[in-house]
Amino acid sequence: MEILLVLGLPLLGSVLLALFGARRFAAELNAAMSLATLIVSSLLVLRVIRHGPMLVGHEQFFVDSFNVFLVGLTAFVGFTTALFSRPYMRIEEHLGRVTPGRLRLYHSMYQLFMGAMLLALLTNNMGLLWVAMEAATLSTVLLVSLYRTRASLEAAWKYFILCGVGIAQALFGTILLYFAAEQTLGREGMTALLWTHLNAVKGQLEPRVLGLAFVFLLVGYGTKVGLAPLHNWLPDAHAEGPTPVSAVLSGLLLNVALYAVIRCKVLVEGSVGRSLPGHMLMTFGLLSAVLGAFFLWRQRDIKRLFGYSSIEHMGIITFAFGLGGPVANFAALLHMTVHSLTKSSIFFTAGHASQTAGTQQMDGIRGLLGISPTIGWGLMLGSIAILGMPPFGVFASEFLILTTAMREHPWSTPFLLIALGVAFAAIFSRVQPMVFGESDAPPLPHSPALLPVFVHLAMVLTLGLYMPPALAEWYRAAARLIG
Amino acid sequence: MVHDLRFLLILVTIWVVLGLAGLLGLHSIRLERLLFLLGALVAFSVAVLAGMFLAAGGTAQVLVLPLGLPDLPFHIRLDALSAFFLLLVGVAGAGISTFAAGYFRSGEGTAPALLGLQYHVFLASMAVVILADDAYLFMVAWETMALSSYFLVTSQHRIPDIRRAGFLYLIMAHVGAICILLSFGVLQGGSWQFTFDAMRGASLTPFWATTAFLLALLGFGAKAGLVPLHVWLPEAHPAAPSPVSAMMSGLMLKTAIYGMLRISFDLLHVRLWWWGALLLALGLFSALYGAIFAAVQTDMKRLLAYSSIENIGVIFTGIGLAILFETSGLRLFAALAFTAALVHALNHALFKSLLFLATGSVLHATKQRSLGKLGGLIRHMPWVATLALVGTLSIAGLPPLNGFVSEWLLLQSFLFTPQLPHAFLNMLIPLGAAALALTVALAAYVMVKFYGVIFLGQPREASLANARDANWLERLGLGWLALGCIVIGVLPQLALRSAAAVTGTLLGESVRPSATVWWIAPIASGQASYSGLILLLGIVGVVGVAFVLVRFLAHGRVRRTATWDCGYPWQTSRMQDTAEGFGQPIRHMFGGFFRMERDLPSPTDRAPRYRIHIEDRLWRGIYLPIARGVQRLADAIGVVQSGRLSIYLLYSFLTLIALLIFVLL
Amino acid sequence: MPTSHLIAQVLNVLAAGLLLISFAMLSRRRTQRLITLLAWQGAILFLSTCLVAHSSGLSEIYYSAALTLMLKVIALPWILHRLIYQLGAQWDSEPLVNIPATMLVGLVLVIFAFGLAQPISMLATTITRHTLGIALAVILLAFLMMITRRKAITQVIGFLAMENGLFFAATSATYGMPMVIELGIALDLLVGVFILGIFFFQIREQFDSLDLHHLESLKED
Amino acid sequence: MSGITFIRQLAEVVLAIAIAPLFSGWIAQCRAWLQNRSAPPLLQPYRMLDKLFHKDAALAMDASALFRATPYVLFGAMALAAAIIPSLVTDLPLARVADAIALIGLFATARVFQSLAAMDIGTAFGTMGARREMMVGFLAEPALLMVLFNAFLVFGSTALPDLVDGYAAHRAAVDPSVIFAAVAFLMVLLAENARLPIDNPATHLELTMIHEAMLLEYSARHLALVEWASSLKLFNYACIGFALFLPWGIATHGQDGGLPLFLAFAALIGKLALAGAALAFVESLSAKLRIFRAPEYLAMAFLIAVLGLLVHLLLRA
Repeated sequence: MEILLVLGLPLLGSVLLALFGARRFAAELNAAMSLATLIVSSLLVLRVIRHGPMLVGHEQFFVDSFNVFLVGLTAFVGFTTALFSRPYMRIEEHLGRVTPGRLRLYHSMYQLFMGAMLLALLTNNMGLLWVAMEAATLSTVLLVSLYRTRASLEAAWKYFILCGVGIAQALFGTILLYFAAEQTLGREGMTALLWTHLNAVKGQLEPRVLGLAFVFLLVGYGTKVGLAPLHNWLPDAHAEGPTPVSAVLSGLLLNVALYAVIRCKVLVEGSVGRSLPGHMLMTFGLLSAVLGAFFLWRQRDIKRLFGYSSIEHMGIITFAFGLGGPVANFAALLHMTVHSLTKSSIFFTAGHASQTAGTQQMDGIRGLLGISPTIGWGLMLGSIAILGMPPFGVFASEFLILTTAMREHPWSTPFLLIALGVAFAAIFSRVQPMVFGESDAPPLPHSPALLPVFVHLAMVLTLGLYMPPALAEWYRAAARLIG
Repeated sequence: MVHDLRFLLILVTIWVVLGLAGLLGLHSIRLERLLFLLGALVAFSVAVLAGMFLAAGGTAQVLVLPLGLPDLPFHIRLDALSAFFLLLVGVAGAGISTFAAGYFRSGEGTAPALLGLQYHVFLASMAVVILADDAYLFMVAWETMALSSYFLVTSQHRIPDIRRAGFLYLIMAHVGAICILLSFGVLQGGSWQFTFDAMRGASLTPFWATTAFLLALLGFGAKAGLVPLHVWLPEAHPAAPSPVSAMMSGLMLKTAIYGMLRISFDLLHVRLWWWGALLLALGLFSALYGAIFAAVQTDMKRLLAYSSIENIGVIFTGIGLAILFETSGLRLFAALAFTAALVHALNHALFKSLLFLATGSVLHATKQRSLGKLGGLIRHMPWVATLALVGTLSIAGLPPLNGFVSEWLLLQSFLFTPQLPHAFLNMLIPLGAAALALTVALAAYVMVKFYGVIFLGQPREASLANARDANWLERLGLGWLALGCIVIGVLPQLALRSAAAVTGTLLGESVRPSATVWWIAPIASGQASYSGLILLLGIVGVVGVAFVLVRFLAHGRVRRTATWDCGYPWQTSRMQDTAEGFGQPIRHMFGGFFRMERDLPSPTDRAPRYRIHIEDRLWRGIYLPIARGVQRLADAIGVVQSGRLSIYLLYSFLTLIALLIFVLL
Repeated sequence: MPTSHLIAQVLNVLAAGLLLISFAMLSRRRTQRLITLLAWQGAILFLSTCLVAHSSGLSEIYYSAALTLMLKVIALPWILHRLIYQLGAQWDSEPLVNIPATMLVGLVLVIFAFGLAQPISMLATTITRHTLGIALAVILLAFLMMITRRKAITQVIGFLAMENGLFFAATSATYGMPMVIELGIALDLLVGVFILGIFFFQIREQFDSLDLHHLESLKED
Repeated sequence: MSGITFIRQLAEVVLAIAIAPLFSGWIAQCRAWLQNRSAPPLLQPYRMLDKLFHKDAALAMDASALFRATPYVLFGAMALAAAIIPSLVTDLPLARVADAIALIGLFATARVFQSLAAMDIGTAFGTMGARREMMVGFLAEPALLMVLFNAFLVFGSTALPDLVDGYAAHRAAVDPSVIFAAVAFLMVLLAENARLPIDNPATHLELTMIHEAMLLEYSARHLALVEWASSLKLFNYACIGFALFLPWGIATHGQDGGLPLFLAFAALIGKLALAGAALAFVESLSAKLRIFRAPEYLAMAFLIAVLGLLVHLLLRA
């Protein structure tokens, strides 16, 4: 029941907004629909916590503690982003960067995107998962190109082609998976694509096929995760799209893509053993972390900067999943959570910052504390959090990841050390002058809504100092599932 | 009986609460004053508790808080070592907070409420660092400490140099923190327990132990300002408001010492003798380096910052000796060196904070930081001058004040190094003692320069004439610290007894605190001994007698006349010897250390000007190359993002092929 | 049984044709010609799907065959033709660098694909198992084509060719995916092409050309 | 402490204070003889002190309290040092107050006070003198420490009474390293007491002087105290030297009673006479060094001391 609502509400919302998206109350409607989704999905979460995993709709939908926590996270960030986008898009409209018609597209696509992601999370069918991912891609392509500027078109085009090709690889991987499953499960009632069934028989699946399948799936979904060297679409898309979209892209979409990869990893591990997928993930992770850090060093555009930082963090998370084991998986899940909370809040503040300064070029943004302390402190605290300074939660996960790596794969720690150090120097040396110093920019036409920012940061802070036992238990369960 | 620990926790929380309470009145300076005073009170009670705990013998107390990571709740532990450092923090903190209550004015950079918040969080985090008993809580407190102090340093963030200093400070702190983290990662040794207890239990091979030790050395050395990791220190300390400089230099550096001791003497069981040699060498080098650079500074706060590097070096020398002795089984001497290090840490906390605070008062009174524009303040600020004199004499290592005690102890422990069973080493280390002596004497040189140029002589600027003395709160703070210097100097037994509890628990051996109440004889009564008390009484007595006799036999008539001008009546106060002049012999003798650029006026100049700029060779030698390297690498990597879609597709294609081949093989 | 054997033979022939067309696509310069080739690919897919349906006797494969016919043979090529007419791009062609080299690379890819597919297709029970390698080859060739092309439309064509390869793989290796999935895939494909259509116009009005070298401003410099 | 020891202590201090100027006078006389000048009378220093004590003190306008207190501090420090150093007898109640290292510290205190006082008025010469004095100080200290290190290695203590008793215990054993140490100590003594070749006590040539430059502003009783203190300092150094290298005759533990005391007194006078003559001789032979040659001179002293140390370690091993 909840599941139906969770999936239905966003679709309904997108339809409604496709009709009334241009109206005055569209933004509020958007927020309201997201709120509804949030409520329903939290009901779902509660239910799963109480009764454990559930399998519904002819086994087409499957909820366990791994994806339900992502569902909750997605719905929550979706809601806060909707809250943020209300004043933000107003200001954009006021600045004449978007027309009401575009706003209609924006709102409806926003809901569609949320729907697609939730579907990708909830479905039990690997094929459906693929379809949902593709749908998410398509909807975000339109969102990225919202401004219809040369740059945004270029970004959208690259995004489309790269992710399209990637997703095609994923499809081939899925086909191979199906092919392998057929050998054992047969094709009665097309159960051969259901993750639960595959998971049940993963021991008997043909390792050679699954090895190949994993390669294609990894390249495919990895493109959407933004793993180097498949990451090239990510900074452009983050920089050129409207800020709320950047927020959900790096806050949610990357997580969902990574979720897909991990689901596949679980299956593959069952048949080919740990080392192959583990090493692939670790290599990708380290490469992304280091490359991302060095890219950070040379950024001038604020949103691009944080786009690359997303690459770096996705790398760290992937690395952690590659390490495997209860501690590392726990850390990775925690890092997914805090990263999406922190990063989205950073994008909120970054968006308002560039609006106040009238440019996304960081040289043009100065003295935010002087203009609006909330924006200034938001950006400062957010960056500090994302850089893994305690007592923020990002540190908690990095603590676990680093210490685990130090014992299990000491060779990898120098790379992580370099990545973290360079990233710190790069981001902080850019953020400090933006927040501090003098400025003479005028205040914004509409008052920015920074409540979400501080809510997110407060949550991250809490996670760094105290984790509710329920949440911890939940993470542990998820970590166990991933194995 | 755990309530010492409970009390301490409560006190720490009170600090945080005080900080938050300030937010009630964002700009009311009155409220902040009150809060700072309360903070001082809390610090004082922390000191008292810690002292009582040490006096009681220091049996460890443990507590687990329902916070932190799910599998890793916050553990806290109070044992002799942590109690000693808490004592340090409390005593010095009380003075600094009192001073701060009188110091901060509104309208200087950050709003007073935020300052108060950051200040008290800084204090609390230091206390937690010392109390922490698991890696996670330790790291959290450690980084919180760095962060809050960073914000305090950049409280006047409109000045670009201050921003630069803050950035340098934070990056060094963060990289250091990562090293410490990795060190913990080694220490937990496969048992996925991050509590210090588990680490004490873990058994490490010498290789891993060395890795842990070196990582810790990197991390804590960066925080303590050990050469060559010191570059942030002379930038950040002057940039901060004076009470903050005092806290950073007096207290924060000591937390690094604490961490070093905790890891190398408590958590690690394996210890190799060459660790000690390494620390010894690094420490002596830092000490000499700091002293030499301090001697040529012209900014009073930079001078003090470099002198901090020197003192940290002295402390590390002590630790190194302790490790050397301990690994050779000479426990008593190890205890002696250890004690010297601890006591010197305590002393440095006292006199360095005192001096930084004094510079704060001077800064407020004159708006001048450059030694070239000060002078003669003893006439306008008698209070500050007198109390600063105490600090100056202490830091110069002169009896009967406290600085001498620790240096004496350290030299005493050096005397036993020939008993070390390492050929060459036991012949080399005496030279180390010589280097130490040189450093100590250099410190005296530096401090004479410091005090003489600021407080003595003629005022070098007309504006100095209307400098006002510190207000009563500031005097109180300064006085408290000065009192501390005198008490420890005169009754070193107190410090020794506290340290004895520490060495007793960590080394199983400790120096004899005192033969009698009169004097200390750490190794054996009848051996080398020292009594600050009698020295003080003696000098005072003789001076008194001499004074009375002179007055009695001769007379006390005084005629005030003009200064003798050597027959050149046009002397002005600008013709006094300057700070640069005072540093000149050092520049001449240790020229190799510096990177100097100076333009000397030619005799024919109409308006001759003399400018000298002195730089740290290590900065250009180590740090700039690193930065350039990263930049180059980043540029090289940037090429990857070429902007051409087909290239990107090619990447994906090649990745795919590569992975497929990888799978095939 | 002989008929199935015969069918297998025919299927292999069709597969070979598919491969041939892919190579042809690699070397064609004219956009229009490419679209035609795409349509041919679709046609071959349709035929092969019908054959598979017939031999396996699974009715739903007929549906997917019909889907193929509608989508890949009729709809998409038609849309593309309309597009290039409206964009006035029907006559334009693009210079290709060093076709022989491309061909050679393609050849290597084919060998690689076969080598990769060899052990797997042994496992397959379907009569079409040998064609899996060819499907993979088609996919990789389409990938190669996308890399070598410099125009938006031709890249899209490459993309669609890749879809074809995928579809072929699905049918040949596994008698096709479950219906739901195929519908979803087809839908996504259609929507994607529509979006692309919109894009073409926008790109054209922004850059008044569909050359990709206009779309190279976002980079690290 | 019992009465007799207390009296003994007091006697020693008084004696030191009394004969310190005589010692400097004696050195001056010897120098005069060696340079064929007509020597000043032996009691000249006392006459000068007396004269100074009865003059009116002329203070610069803005001399601070520090400036006025310093002469007393100097005098006090030196007198206390004299009380600690066993010049006649070893078991003094105050002897345990400070070992040799602490004594160096005490001298350092005096030096710092003197330099600060010199900077107080703010004349160019005062500061220059202070700077040079401190410089000589930090150069001399390592050498001096090495000397004491050596003594410690030989006798296992840095407390002067122990050293003397140690000699008394096995007086035959004269370690070769001691000779090196003695030379180094002599060089340091010359430097620390503003004698040639580092400083010339007899000159007032402004650009070369160190010690005198710091006293320029002092007059009358202040000057008297400072001069007295410096002669006490010289005396103390001499006594340290005796305790370290020629402790013969000093009454060790248990040897109380009249005769040993008298012998010790006689020995002291004799040693002082010889030492004064020797000092004068050395000074007359040596020429004043440029100020920046001072490091080389003291480095030499340091080197010699270290050589002594190494020799000892080698022979012991």
